[in-house]
Amino acid sequence: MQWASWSAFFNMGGYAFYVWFSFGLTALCVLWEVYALRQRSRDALRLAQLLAQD
Amino acid sequence: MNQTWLTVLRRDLLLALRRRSDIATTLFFFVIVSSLFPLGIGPEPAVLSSIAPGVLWVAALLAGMISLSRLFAADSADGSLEQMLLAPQPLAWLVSAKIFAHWLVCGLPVVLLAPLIGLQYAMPNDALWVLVYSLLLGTPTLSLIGAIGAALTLGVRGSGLLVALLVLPLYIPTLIFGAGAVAASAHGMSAEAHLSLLAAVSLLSLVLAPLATAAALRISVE
Amino acid sequence: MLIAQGLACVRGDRLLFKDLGFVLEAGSLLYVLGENGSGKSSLLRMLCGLLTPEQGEILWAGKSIKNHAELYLPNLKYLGHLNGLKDDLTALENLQMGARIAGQDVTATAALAALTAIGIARCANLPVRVLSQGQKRRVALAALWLSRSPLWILDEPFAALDVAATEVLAARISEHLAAGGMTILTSHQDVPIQAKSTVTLSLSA
Amino acid sequence: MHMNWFKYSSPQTFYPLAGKMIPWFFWAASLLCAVGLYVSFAIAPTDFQQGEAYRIIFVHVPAAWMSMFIYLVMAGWAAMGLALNARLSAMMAQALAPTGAMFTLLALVTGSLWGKPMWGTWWVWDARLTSELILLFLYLGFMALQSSIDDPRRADRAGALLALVGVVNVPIIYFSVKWWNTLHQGSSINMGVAPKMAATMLLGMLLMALAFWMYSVAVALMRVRCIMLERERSSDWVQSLSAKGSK
Repeated sequence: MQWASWSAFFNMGGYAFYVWFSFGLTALCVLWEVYALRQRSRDALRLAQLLAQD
Repeated sequence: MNQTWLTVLRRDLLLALRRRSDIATTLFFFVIVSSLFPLGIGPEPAVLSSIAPGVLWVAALLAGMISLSRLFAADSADGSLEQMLLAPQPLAWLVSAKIFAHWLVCGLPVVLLAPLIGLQYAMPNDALWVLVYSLLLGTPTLSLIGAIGAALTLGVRGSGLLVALLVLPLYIPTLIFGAGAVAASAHGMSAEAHLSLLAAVSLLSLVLAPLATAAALRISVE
Repeated sequence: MLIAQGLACVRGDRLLFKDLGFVLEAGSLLYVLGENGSGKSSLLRMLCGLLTPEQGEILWAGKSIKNHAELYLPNLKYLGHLNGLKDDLTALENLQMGARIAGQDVTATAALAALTAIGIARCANLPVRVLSQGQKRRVALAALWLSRSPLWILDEPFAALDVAATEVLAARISEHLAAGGMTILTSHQDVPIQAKSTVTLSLSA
Repeated sequence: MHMNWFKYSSPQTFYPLAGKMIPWFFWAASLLCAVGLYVSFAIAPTDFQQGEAYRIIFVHVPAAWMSMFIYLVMAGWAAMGLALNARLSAMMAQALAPTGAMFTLLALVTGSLWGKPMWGTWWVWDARLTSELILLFLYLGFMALQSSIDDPRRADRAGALLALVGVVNVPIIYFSVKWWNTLHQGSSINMGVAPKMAATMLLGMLLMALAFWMYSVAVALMRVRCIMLERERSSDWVQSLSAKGSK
């Protein structure tokens, strides 16, 4: 194990902002993309349904 | 075969001659863009001569680009594009005549005018010659690659801006080698390596771009 | 001989037609009828190879026109609803250059004769820009007097023509058919064309 | 074999198949990501020169790899779509582009977040970052072209052609940017990975890259399903699908 304590881990040797921002942003993008695609699929099905009712 | 090629070339040149204002617009755009930089940066000759290669090349690139939308748009609107697609000759061959005409009308004048603008930028004499060589080798590539973009965006909404987005990234190697040649010569180094790479890019696009443009036109008229 | 088999055409979301087929032999005329939007123009463009059919194939002399365009295109003369004329060129220049791009060398005398035949010789040296719609159409149609292609595909050739010009054109098409040519055309009006055999194809919207 | 391919290349058979595959790819991605993160943070040693900041490479490098890899795969699907006139191939190419663009953007942002503590500037015009920037332009051009053409068939074919033109140009662009970079000494900072890299560091990067790969496949399948639904909204199979969903 590289880290003496959790706080040392979160501190990242003083580069916490850069490291966690990178990983956080990546996670955010990934989650957002999955969410947006679910939404898009739902919208597409809903639209198909509306068209069917005509 | 050559007869048809020459006819396409002659027709496009004749049309350009009857609409001289179009040529003037491209040239004027080139002149005005390259004159804006000294106004924005300041008139110090040392600064100007160091940015000159890049500025002149970017200006030439943009001037070539704004005229791209005319390459096939009129032909598509009046139906002569359809006729060209149905000609017995290979489309890529006819397209190369149109691209050559475009270069003669929009590229060559810029090449000839560039050294004059270079003088305004306090460029050394040797570098001015290299500027002309590099533009002579590089501007055909701009027309060739640009033709692909023009054909892909034919009749698409917002095609003027779209063509810039498609084509400008593909212009980067030409820009790097072209401006690099002039900069090398301005620093007293040999521009030969740059110019050979520029020629290599031009040759490659000369072979591939008409084929890609022809394919893009076929897709666009469907 | 032109053969179409099982053609289907889709534009956007709409299926315009399917299972369309015909055989066109030397000397025969194919009339394509149908309302606006029924796919007449699409069918003609498909027969030229400008549009790829969703299904089916088109054969010229037994060979697919898609794979053997170099055999097919020299035999084809197409006139769409666009005239294919350059506004800044004169009628004569348009005609000559158009023919040359289609692979045919045409002298100024021959081009002038074609313009005379359809009655528009006096506009020969005017830029097409100043001509009326009907006059432009006639300049484009004059190319038929120069064409040596056996297959003509004409989209509404009679639109915007006066009675005299209509007659002249119909006579020219009859002459072409009599000489063993083939013609495919769409038209809104009845035109007196003499043909060995006439096939009518109706597209429903 | 031949028939099989045509069977799965029709949207209504591919749609449920993709639906079944997606969870598996997501599970693989999560698992690889978990192991990868453990290796990157718990096992990989601190770098002598860069301290802990170097750990950014565990997202930066895999994202950069994926951005280029996805472009290649996209061009491959595009070529297949053009050659075989297969709708599914073109849809796959279209489905990959946004994910590729996202990874390109991530590679750029994380690269700049890495550069700031190391060289004190947010942006260096080094060969890698500059090429990534140009790659982003290529992705954006592809997406812009596809979205501005209304007819889906034309959009597919035009996009495919552009992807092919792009893929021919990518090596030339990369070479020219490298050349340009070595000539201009002023900005000769090389952001390449340190030559003496511990094996665990490499392992971490590989695991993360694999995780991104699996994720990309899953997301591309999700997106291709959306595209199918949108394009074939009036077809029978979408109608019955949406009717089933509403019950």
